[in-house]
Amino acid sequence: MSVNEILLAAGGALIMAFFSMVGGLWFAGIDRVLAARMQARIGPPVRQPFLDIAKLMIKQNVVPANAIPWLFNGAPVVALASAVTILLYIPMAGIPGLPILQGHGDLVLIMYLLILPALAMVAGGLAAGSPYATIGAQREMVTMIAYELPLAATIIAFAWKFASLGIEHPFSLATVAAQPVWTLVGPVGFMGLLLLLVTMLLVVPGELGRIPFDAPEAETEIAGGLLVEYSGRNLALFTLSLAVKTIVVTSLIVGLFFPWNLTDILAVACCATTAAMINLAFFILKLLVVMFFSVTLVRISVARFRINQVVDVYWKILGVLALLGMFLVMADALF
Amino acid sequence: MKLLTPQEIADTLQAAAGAGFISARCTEWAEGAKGRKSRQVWLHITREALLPTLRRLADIHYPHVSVIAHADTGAQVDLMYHFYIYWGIPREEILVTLTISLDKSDLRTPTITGIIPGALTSEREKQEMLGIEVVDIPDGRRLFLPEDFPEGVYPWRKDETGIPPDMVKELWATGRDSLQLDDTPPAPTPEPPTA
Amino acid sequence: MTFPIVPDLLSSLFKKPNTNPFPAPQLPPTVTGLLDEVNQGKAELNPPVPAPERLRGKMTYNRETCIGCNLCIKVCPAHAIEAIPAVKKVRFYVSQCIQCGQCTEICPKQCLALSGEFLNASHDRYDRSLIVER
Amino acid sequence: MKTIEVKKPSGYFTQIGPAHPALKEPVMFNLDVEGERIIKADFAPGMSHRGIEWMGLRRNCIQVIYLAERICGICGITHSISFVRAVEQIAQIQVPVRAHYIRSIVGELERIHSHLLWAGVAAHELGFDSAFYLAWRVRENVMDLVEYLTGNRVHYAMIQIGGVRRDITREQFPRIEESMKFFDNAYDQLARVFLDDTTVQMRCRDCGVLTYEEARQLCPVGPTARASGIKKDVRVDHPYAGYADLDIEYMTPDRLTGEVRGDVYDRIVVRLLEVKQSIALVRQLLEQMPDGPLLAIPKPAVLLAKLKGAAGEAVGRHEAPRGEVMHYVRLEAGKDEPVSWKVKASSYSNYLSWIPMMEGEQIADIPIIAASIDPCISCTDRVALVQDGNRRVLTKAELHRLSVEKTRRIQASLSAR
Repeated sequence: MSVNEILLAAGGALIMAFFSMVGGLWFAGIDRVLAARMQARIGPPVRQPFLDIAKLMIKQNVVPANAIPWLFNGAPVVALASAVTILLYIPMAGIPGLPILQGHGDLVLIMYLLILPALAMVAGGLAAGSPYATIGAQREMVTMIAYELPLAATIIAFAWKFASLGIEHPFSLATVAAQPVWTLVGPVGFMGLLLLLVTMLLVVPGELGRIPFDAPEAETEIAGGLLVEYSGRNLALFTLSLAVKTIVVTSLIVGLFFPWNLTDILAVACCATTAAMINLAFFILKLLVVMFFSVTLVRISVARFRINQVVDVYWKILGVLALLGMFLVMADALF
Repeated sequence: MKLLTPQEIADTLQAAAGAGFISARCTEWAEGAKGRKSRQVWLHITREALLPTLRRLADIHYPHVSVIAHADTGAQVDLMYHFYIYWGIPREEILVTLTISLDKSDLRTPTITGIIPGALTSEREKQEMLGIEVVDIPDGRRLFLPEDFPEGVYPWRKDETGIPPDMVKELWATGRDSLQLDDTPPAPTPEPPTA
Repeated sequence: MTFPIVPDLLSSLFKKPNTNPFPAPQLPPTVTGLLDEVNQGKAELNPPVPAPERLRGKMTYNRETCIGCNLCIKVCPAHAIEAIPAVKKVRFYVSQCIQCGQCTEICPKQCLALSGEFLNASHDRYDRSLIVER
Repeated sequence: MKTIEVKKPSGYFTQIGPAHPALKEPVMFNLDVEGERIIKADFAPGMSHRGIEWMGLRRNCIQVIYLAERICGICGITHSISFVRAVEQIAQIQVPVRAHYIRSIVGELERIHSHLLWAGVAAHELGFDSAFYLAWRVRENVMDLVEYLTGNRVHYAMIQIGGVRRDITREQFPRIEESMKFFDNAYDQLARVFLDDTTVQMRCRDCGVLTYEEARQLCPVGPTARASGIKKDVRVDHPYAGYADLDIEYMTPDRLTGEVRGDVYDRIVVRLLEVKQSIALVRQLLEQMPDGPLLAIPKPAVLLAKLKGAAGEAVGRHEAPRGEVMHYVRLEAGKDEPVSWKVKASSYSNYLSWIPMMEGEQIADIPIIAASIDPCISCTDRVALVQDGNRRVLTKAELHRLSVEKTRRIQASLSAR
């Protein structure tokens, strides 16, 4: 990479960070309004998350007496930075120049990066020196281990499919984006992909720590768990990182399963800018739909699981589903 | 199970109390259009007779302990142990109250948790609120009073160990005397006495 | 696996919310400013939910017919009534009144009643609007 | 006073409460936990002791009715009904039958509202907020009905010694029936949402078990006892008020599920069944309600004079939504105020059953187990402060001063910026 490219990438990353935070908060607002309407409530205005962040920013930032200050204060920054970083690797709507770090990382890297914000939260929770936060941190680690299995199984299934077709860079997201995976499989593989999609949709609430997989935060049990001691700016950063992470995981699902662009489907020919705008709007719509089904609807229609049930669900149910899906995708080649 | 009448229960318990028996009465009270009656047995016994009487009662039917009520009568503290037997049989329940009177010089009573563990809450409460010592209580800690509540003050006593006036804070009156209520018409001034 | 609430949730998405709306949809920058706007016809408030007929609200007192028998003080559970011995009348502290209405029943002259007025909140419990003397 | 030394346990020690999102009212749980599992549970109530009985001994019987009404913020009738029943027995006041029926009707409406409130809280403890909103939305209807009948949503001020203060007239029947129809439908919906939901079953089945034998010995009351198969219900056991004329059944979970397990799920089942039972009871009571006066002694001044002459002791009981409420009252001739008044609220009997329910369960189950007995603690204006190992109690005035100081400090630092 030349200096120019690095500068360009850095500038792009900053712009990306800004838009992902704004977008993430906007998504959070929409999520809350939709949830409220489904519960027959009026709900907050869509801009509420922005107001919340603005309020948190001017609030006192309390560091508990028995916390480890550098870790306690550093964790939110790491969480936000790593969440934004992942976004630099995920293709979006075929817009030229995106992802900024195209060609520098693949699905395996993303899988690793996805752990980072969660790890930062664990570190912050442990550094807080509160029993509730410690319990929350332990639970977060367990949750992380739990959802890795279905997530990994899905990614392996994808890579195997591309590799078996002799496509170069099977783990690259660009490959997945270029060729919608549904077109590569027969009916059996289609079934398998459906299973994988369901699995991935249910990994999202775990990644984001939403009900039913929010045992690490569990407001009514451990009073917010990991985040119990956080306030002010630090809490704002964590909230932002979760908002960005919402965009990250939904984009990942869209990128894996629904990479189509509106301009390609309708075969419209127009200038590049207009096409990019249309595709971006369509992409955001896809993200919203994915978020509605995997976050909003799920989190309001079930009760919270105990931590052992989280593991049971991810390993015994979703793990099996994902493995079955993977097997079907593989078996598809035989027919 | 043959159901005993209140009078039979009183007689049985009187026999169990033996020398510790003081008095007994049976009462009834009807409510509703059909005049169905609820029945009560009130037994006054000594402290020593409490456990034997209760054991006999538990033989009749395992009692539901409602609460241990109290009354400070001056020289004595009365404890009323309220039990219900024949619960689970529609409209047949009978209240059996065992009353014991304790002299304030010797406020001790045996625990009944050996027979009915559910009485623990009430016994702990009697200790802190009345200054009664429940002998052999399995858990003698305070229950309802705050930790910094002074020792030797028993809220339910009506003597010098009760709540002293300086602990009482009349919230409703706070700030009233400082009000400047100017629209209250002045009191009619009496006519100055003539001559 | 059954999730019986999901159909209800999805159908509520297309129904009107159940909440009784606040007078204003969102907290205005200044309440007095909003009220001014309402007076000028520039803004509208959501109408309040009507109060039921039997609602027990703020006390009303007819000082003229009161004979100062103090029976109401005898039954008031909340010490909300104060005697003014000098004039043989009484005074009511609305902030301490629990709206049981027992005083209205014992009053021999029927000079007490509970009105339907329920907006009795104030930052000061001895606010002049919360002391009924006449 | 004898105290017991608590043995130093293995694992670690954690506290939940007195103020914690899992607890809607202040109580403290002291827990020895190993990982997520509770080894030993203990609780400390009394964070909100208000000395109500002490206050009652300084007021006349009519004033005490309203004091009793405020013992609980949810049950506006249970304590007043129990208190006046005790006083009526002492003074031998025969209550008109119509008043008995009205008392029972309000009591049943209160049960519906209390159980729905509980269902909402329980759902929230499980993290199932949609069911919480659903239950409370439905509850709004019964609150409106109670407000329509009595004039207020809680603290109905309906009860008077010797009867009731307000009538339920024939013109009001259609409005009541309209609500009962609404609850028929709501019951179906709630039963579906709470009992068929897989996640609720995962969280509540075999969680917080109280066996029949434990329940017999610890003497819990109300739905807590009935969910363990103990047939205790004051309305059935003890003929009183309008219930004396009705045929009421003990609601145990086996009526719906065919078995009694004594877990949290069974407690949900019992409460839902009781909502249905209450709907039927209100209809029966309305149908059978006779005409007649409302009060045995209509003039409060006359009543006060009669009570001043009454002497004796009696017990008044009522089946509150949470179980048996019992008031012991002793009056002496020549005194306006009772010489002794002991209040036994329903949760008082249920506290002890927390311990066998919690031990062996997970930390995650504490909120729902704590909520499953529907504890009714209460609020107060003091807070305990632990500083350098010393404990002291902050008064409301101090708290207010501290918060004013802090606001000033923040304002100063903001303006300095």
